[in-house]
Amino acid sequence: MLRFVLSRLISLGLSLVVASLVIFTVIEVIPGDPAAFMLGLNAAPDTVAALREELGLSGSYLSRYLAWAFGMLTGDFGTSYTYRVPVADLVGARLWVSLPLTIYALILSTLIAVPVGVLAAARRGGPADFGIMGATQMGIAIPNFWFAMLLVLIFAVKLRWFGAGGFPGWDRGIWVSLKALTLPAVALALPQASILARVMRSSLIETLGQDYMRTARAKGLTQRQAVLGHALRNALIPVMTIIGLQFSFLLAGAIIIENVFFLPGLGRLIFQGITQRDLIVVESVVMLLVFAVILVTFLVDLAYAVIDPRLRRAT
Amino acid sequence: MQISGLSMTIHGVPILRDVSFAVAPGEIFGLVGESGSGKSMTALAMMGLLPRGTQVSGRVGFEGVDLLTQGERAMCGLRGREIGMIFQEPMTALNPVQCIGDQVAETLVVHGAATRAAAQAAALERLVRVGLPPDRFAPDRYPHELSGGQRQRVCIAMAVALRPKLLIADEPTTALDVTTQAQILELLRDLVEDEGMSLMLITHDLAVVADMADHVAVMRKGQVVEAGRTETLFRTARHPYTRQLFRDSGHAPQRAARVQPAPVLEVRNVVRDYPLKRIAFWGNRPMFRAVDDVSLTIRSGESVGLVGESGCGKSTLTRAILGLDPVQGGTITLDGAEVHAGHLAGAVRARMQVVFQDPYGSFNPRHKVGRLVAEPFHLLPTPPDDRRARVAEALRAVGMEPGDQDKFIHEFSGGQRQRIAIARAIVIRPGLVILDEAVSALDVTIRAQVLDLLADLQGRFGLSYLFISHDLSVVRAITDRVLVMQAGRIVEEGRTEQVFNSPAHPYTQQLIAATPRIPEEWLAA
Amino acid sequence: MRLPGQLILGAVLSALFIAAAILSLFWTPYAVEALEISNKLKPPGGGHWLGTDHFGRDILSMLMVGARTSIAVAVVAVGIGMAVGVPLGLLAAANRGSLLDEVVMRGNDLVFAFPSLVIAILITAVFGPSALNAILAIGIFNIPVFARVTRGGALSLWTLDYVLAARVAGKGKLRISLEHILSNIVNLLIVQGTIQFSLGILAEAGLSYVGLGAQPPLPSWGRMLADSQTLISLAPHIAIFPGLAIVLTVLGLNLMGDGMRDLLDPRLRRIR
Amino acid sequence: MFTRLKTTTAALVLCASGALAQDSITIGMQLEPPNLDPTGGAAAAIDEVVYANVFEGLTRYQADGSVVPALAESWDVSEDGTVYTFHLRSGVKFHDGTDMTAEDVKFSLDRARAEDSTNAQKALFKGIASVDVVDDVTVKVTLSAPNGGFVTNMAWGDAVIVAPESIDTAATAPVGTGPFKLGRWVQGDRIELVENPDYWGNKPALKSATFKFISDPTAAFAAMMAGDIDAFPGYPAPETLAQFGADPRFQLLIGSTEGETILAMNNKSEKLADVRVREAIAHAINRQEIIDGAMFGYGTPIGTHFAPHNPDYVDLTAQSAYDPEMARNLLAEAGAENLTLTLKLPPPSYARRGGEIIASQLRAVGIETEISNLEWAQWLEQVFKGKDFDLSIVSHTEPMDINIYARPEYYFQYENPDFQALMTELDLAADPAKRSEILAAAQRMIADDYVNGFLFQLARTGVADARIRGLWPNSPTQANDLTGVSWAE
Repeated sequence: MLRFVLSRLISLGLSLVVASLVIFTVIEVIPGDPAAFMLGLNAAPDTVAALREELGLSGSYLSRYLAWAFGMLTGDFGTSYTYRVPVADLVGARLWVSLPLTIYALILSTLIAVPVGVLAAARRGGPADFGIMGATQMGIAIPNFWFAMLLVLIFAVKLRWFGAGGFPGWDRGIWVSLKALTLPAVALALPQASILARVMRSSLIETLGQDYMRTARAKGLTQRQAVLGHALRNALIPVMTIIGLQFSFLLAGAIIIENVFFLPGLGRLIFQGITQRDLIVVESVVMLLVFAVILVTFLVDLAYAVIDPRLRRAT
Repeated sequence: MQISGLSMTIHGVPILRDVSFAVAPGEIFGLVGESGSGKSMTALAMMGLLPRGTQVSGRVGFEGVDLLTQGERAMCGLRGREIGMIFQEPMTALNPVQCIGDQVAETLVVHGAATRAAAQAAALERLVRVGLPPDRFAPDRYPHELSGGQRQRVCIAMAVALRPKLLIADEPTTALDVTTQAQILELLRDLVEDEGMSLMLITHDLAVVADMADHVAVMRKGQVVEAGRTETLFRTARHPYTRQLFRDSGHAPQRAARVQPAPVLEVRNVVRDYPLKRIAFWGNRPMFRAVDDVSLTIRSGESVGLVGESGCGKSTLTRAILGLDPVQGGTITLDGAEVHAGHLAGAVRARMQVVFQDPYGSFNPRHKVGRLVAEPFHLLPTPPDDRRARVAEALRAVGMEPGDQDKFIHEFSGGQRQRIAIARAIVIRPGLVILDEAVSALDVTIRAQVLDLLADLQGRFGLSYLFISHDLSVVRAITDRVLVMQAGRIVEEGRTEQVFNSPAHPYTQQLIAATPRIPEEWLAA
Repeated sequence: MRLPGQLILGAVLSALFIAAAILSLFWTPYAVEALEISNKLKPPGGGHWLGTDHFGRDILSMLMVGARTSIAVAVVAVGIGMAVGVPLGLLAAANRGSLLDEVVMRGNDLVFAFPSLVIAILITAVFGPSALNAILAIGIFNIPVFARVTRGGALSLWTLDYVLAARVAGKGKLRISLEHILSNIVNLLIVQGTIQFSLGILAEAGLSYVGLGAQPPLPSWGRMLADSQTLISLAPHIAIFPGLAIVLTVLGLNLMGDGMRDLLDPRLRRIR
Repeated sequence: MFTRLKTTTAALVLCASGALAQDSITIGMQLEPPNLDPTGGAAAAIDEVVYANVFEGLTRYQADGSVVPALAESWDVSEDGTVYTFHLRSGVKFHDGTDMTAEDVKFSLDRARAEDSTNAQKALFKGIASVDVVDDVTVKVTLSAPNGGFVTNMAWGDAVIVAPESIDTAATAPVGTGPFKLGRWVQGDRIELVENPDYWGNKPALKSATFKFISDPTAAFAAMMAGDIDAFPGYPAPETLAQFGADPRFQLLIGSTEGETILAMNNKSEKLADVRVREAIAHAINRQEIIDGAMFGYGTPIGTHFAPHNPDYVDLTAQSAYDPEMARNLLAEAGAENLTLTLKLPPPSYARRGGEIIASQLRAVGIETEISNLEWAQWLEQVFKGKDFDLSIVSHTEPMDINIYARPEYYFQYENPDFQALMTELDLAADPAKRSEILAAAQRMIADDYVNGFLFQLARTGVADARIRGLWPNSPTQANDLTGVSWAE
């Protein structure tokens, strides 16, 4: 197990190095001078030059890459061009929105998807299955920004049960904050739950066809006991992969939803960073997200070992 | 257990017709038949575990109750408690994520026979009974940590945990090696004796039935064609099908071997190592020696058998001979040319061809038979102009129609496919054909036909065969010489009759002893 | 039987969508470039079946031409994914465990690790927003999908005896990959292609929604939605119809993909 | 006496309860300021938060656009118009408790005009030759040449007085002299201002204010409707204003901005160098259609680069009236049929929507356009800096910025020595009548040269809770001055 973890950690490190190079290079070729952007239409050229110097934008590619990479290793993500505060502080603050939102959406989608998927698999071919599969197809087909808009229109503008968006901050109370995150979480969770329910269903159906299910039935277990006792745990293995993928997707992919609900999350930080050419924020946050994804994948692999004893030995 | 007039259709397709037989208390009842004869369906009907869309009529009497009329709840109470069942594939019959102790204990818990703690203790006792003592096989082990035979033991422990009155064993040893098979059968026999239960043994292997069963029923196409006491049935065999079955199971083709002294294939001190998965990221990868210093010679026109249990290195050796994998030591010479993996000249490669075990995986389903059979022409420097004619000739040689070239492979049965595979092997007239378990997946009657065909082709084309199999009876029937392989090494070599009649190496002796056989005198009649 | 029903519904919806796109090449009820400000936000009915948008353009015409945009983006994006991903997957599978395989797979993981929308935004930041760059962004993320599917399908095929037979017949890895592997994973690729196609339409809509997809005056469903967002309570039809177009098209393609998978898979299993 | 006391108490109670209920406001803004230092950043959003609220200059704008004394109580101008002596208010304290003195003024002005200054409006300080401290409350500013607009220049947000000791952290922790100080900044979400108890002037009615950043027009609409926001002065979705207007919960704040929205033309572009082509384009444009289609009716047509609410404005719209026939003739005359032009559009909806409309109008006279939508950064790079464009649409929001036409390197590349001479003359002129005359001439000159297509004056379209009083309807400078804002009973 330790060896498994170690070798995975090494490849994780390599991936991060490659990722950082890719990110830095892409950011490097983005046209648009941050200094010129910040100073606006009437700025004099010498002003722009002065600002470039101040921001540390002059210097060779390699030296700036190394400075950035080693800075990150020591937890120094640099200073935002536009906000003039440490990127780490910005990210830290945003993480408190994005992370809870992601977890909220993930819990929602899992809570919906697993029972629904199990029901569909158990009633395979029946009207319940048909209905659930139809609903999940719709769930996948609906663009989430569109769904989010409809939610706002109904629950915020018409019914006024929720705010239209924004985030008050955790210091204003947990319930208030959770309430503010509810509509975005629902909007994010719907397509995810649909995908997850489908995976749950097909995974369970496949498991139901396994020989050991027949064995369990031959032992005298009822269908229900066999499903809950034997099939579910095996069927959860592919479901976990999807949950892991969804975590990373939600963490980074909520940009549009964050825009619709004007939430100060990581996705919007990136989006804003790109439009304002606050490139140091962009590269650091993208790097962080990639790191998160790789880390989550790693954790999912470890979780596999917990669920599936076949992987526990030094694979 | 009394079955009478059992008929079954699945989605309107008839599967069983009027099946009747009885299993007496304390006896072993054999149900024999070729694949698709309805054996397993009969067993599942008895358990009430039929797939959806099944229509059943007739009666499955168990202690005076018709199981077909029982509700699901009642059947759940019966299954595992009164009737236990084990299946063919021990590799997949166990839940991979639950430890074996729990899986055995579950039988007890489900039926409310014991509390969880007591069930664990009882499970331990049952595991000991099936030969898995806790000091060597802790009950918190997982199925993947056990070998196939050990897993089948766990399955048996699960099935007999509550000492059912009847145990149904559906091909319990088909997936196992012959020595393991002997042990499992031994265990089943012991259980029947000790626990006083009945055993219904479903198998395609007549020898196993002859060895084990008190009574036998022979099934064919969903019907019982003949039933009776085992010895009587074997000796008298009234029904033509039964008779043919018996004849084919021990079939030895007529062979007119004309062995030339010149060697076709010479394998000298071949060593083949496999790198295992890296233990540590930085260390060297450990090696596994799959083939260890193996030498063998096949002369022109000769049939050489290579026997051994799974994992002994047979297939690895085959791949090395075919030039698919590199060897780490020794030489392989084919018709005087050395075989090197990777850059083997077509002309050399054209001298040998291969026939695989699985008639279903051997062909690209997208191509027509003509193209499939013609594939080895690739080895010739210039593809022949008369491709179609030569393919047709090869097809005719294996008893197929030349017109079959324009069909797709899924239009053929398993036996026909194996003929097509042989046609592909001989189409460029190789000197050596490697038959890698080539008849193992076939039913006995088909197998007999294919063996005849092989013998015939050998005579006509002067082929040499390397016949690789785990099935000793087949090897015995068709080879001149035999090599016994164990753990990567050849442990015994000699003329076939000699090795089989007076094996010298203990492993060979063990193998031969473990092979179930129909007593010769039974078939003499 | 449910399967054909699903397949038929999916095929009908998809066909409708493709037909609208093709028809738009020759005829639309109104010209999509023609603005008629005085005629803006007309509800459905009268001369305009689906009403007009905030510039007085005919929504039906815009949807028809928008279908063309969606198809073009999705087709090329899937094409890029296949053209690069499939050979990579075949190569990786043919050289299983080799350095190449390792590089391809790790590379795949790496691409997956990048947040796709962010990369799409970065790409458009580098090259400027346009339908072409949207295609590129979507296409890049299709590459690992196809590479993975191809490799997975190919690996299981490489263990089959007929591949061994082909090797015994002296065929090289490349030839075997083309002759035996590719033809047998076509089913998988078609199904995956359908799914990626519908995802491509969704992705294009998402990118256009944030202003990074097709540029005006070329109509695009995502941009129609984005343009109409603030008007949704004033003139719901201009937001509802493009939304429905996306939902129904994606639904149709997904149903078709699923239906095909159900149809093709059992046969695949039987053959194996 | 007794009754008087009673009423006072009642008034006090009333005030107190009113104050308890409504002494804070949440204001929506489309863009978040990147930092809070108006002297070091160009973004309009900075001023929209801090101008008059956190920072003050020597002078300041009022809602009607007039300039009045702020930190300078009064000033004297020397005969020749080159020496300004500012008399500062005494007893003014910065938020950090230090006194605001003449030293601080000298520091602020010197910092802004320094060589390495990053002040975005350095031109405002261009004419300053020296700044001298006379005493604690008196500063003497010497100009190298007379400048009639100098006092107005000092009212800009870029010319506010900052505390020298706070400069290093000015971007995130602004220290000014205004009635509000920074409470908290949740980056990406909101800025909270709280009352400055030591404010020198009249205390505003509000005790705190929150600026909330909502860039998406849809989200802005929803937030307004849902009551999350009390006022959205620069409301980004004019198409929904009608809905707010019909709802008694809201009031509309429609005014004018300093934003001249123009169809910028690259005068050095091969295709547009011919004035007849530019004239043709000007006649091809239907301003009203653009205002209706892109701004939903909000906006005033302009015929030159000048704000219509300015007393010196000359209405020249007739000179470039919508006349497609004439446009086609002019194009034919210039031999510019089958013209294809690039049209590069920045993000605001006036540009994106207006661009589509203009494209269609130009198509009607036979000019094809290739639209590309750019982010601001790309627009700055390609259009503003690179001058790689034919047409663009942008709103010039700085007040009194007609002088950009005197800069030949400016992105639309208008080079006319006569105009440059006019501007020099303007700088030197102190006499109001003379200035009016010069400005009128300048307006005519750029209209005659059809430098750009002059579209409309950007309207200030705001929405607010119906009970709010005192928000600026117009925006003479970019600001959300909260000093006069209160809630109605």
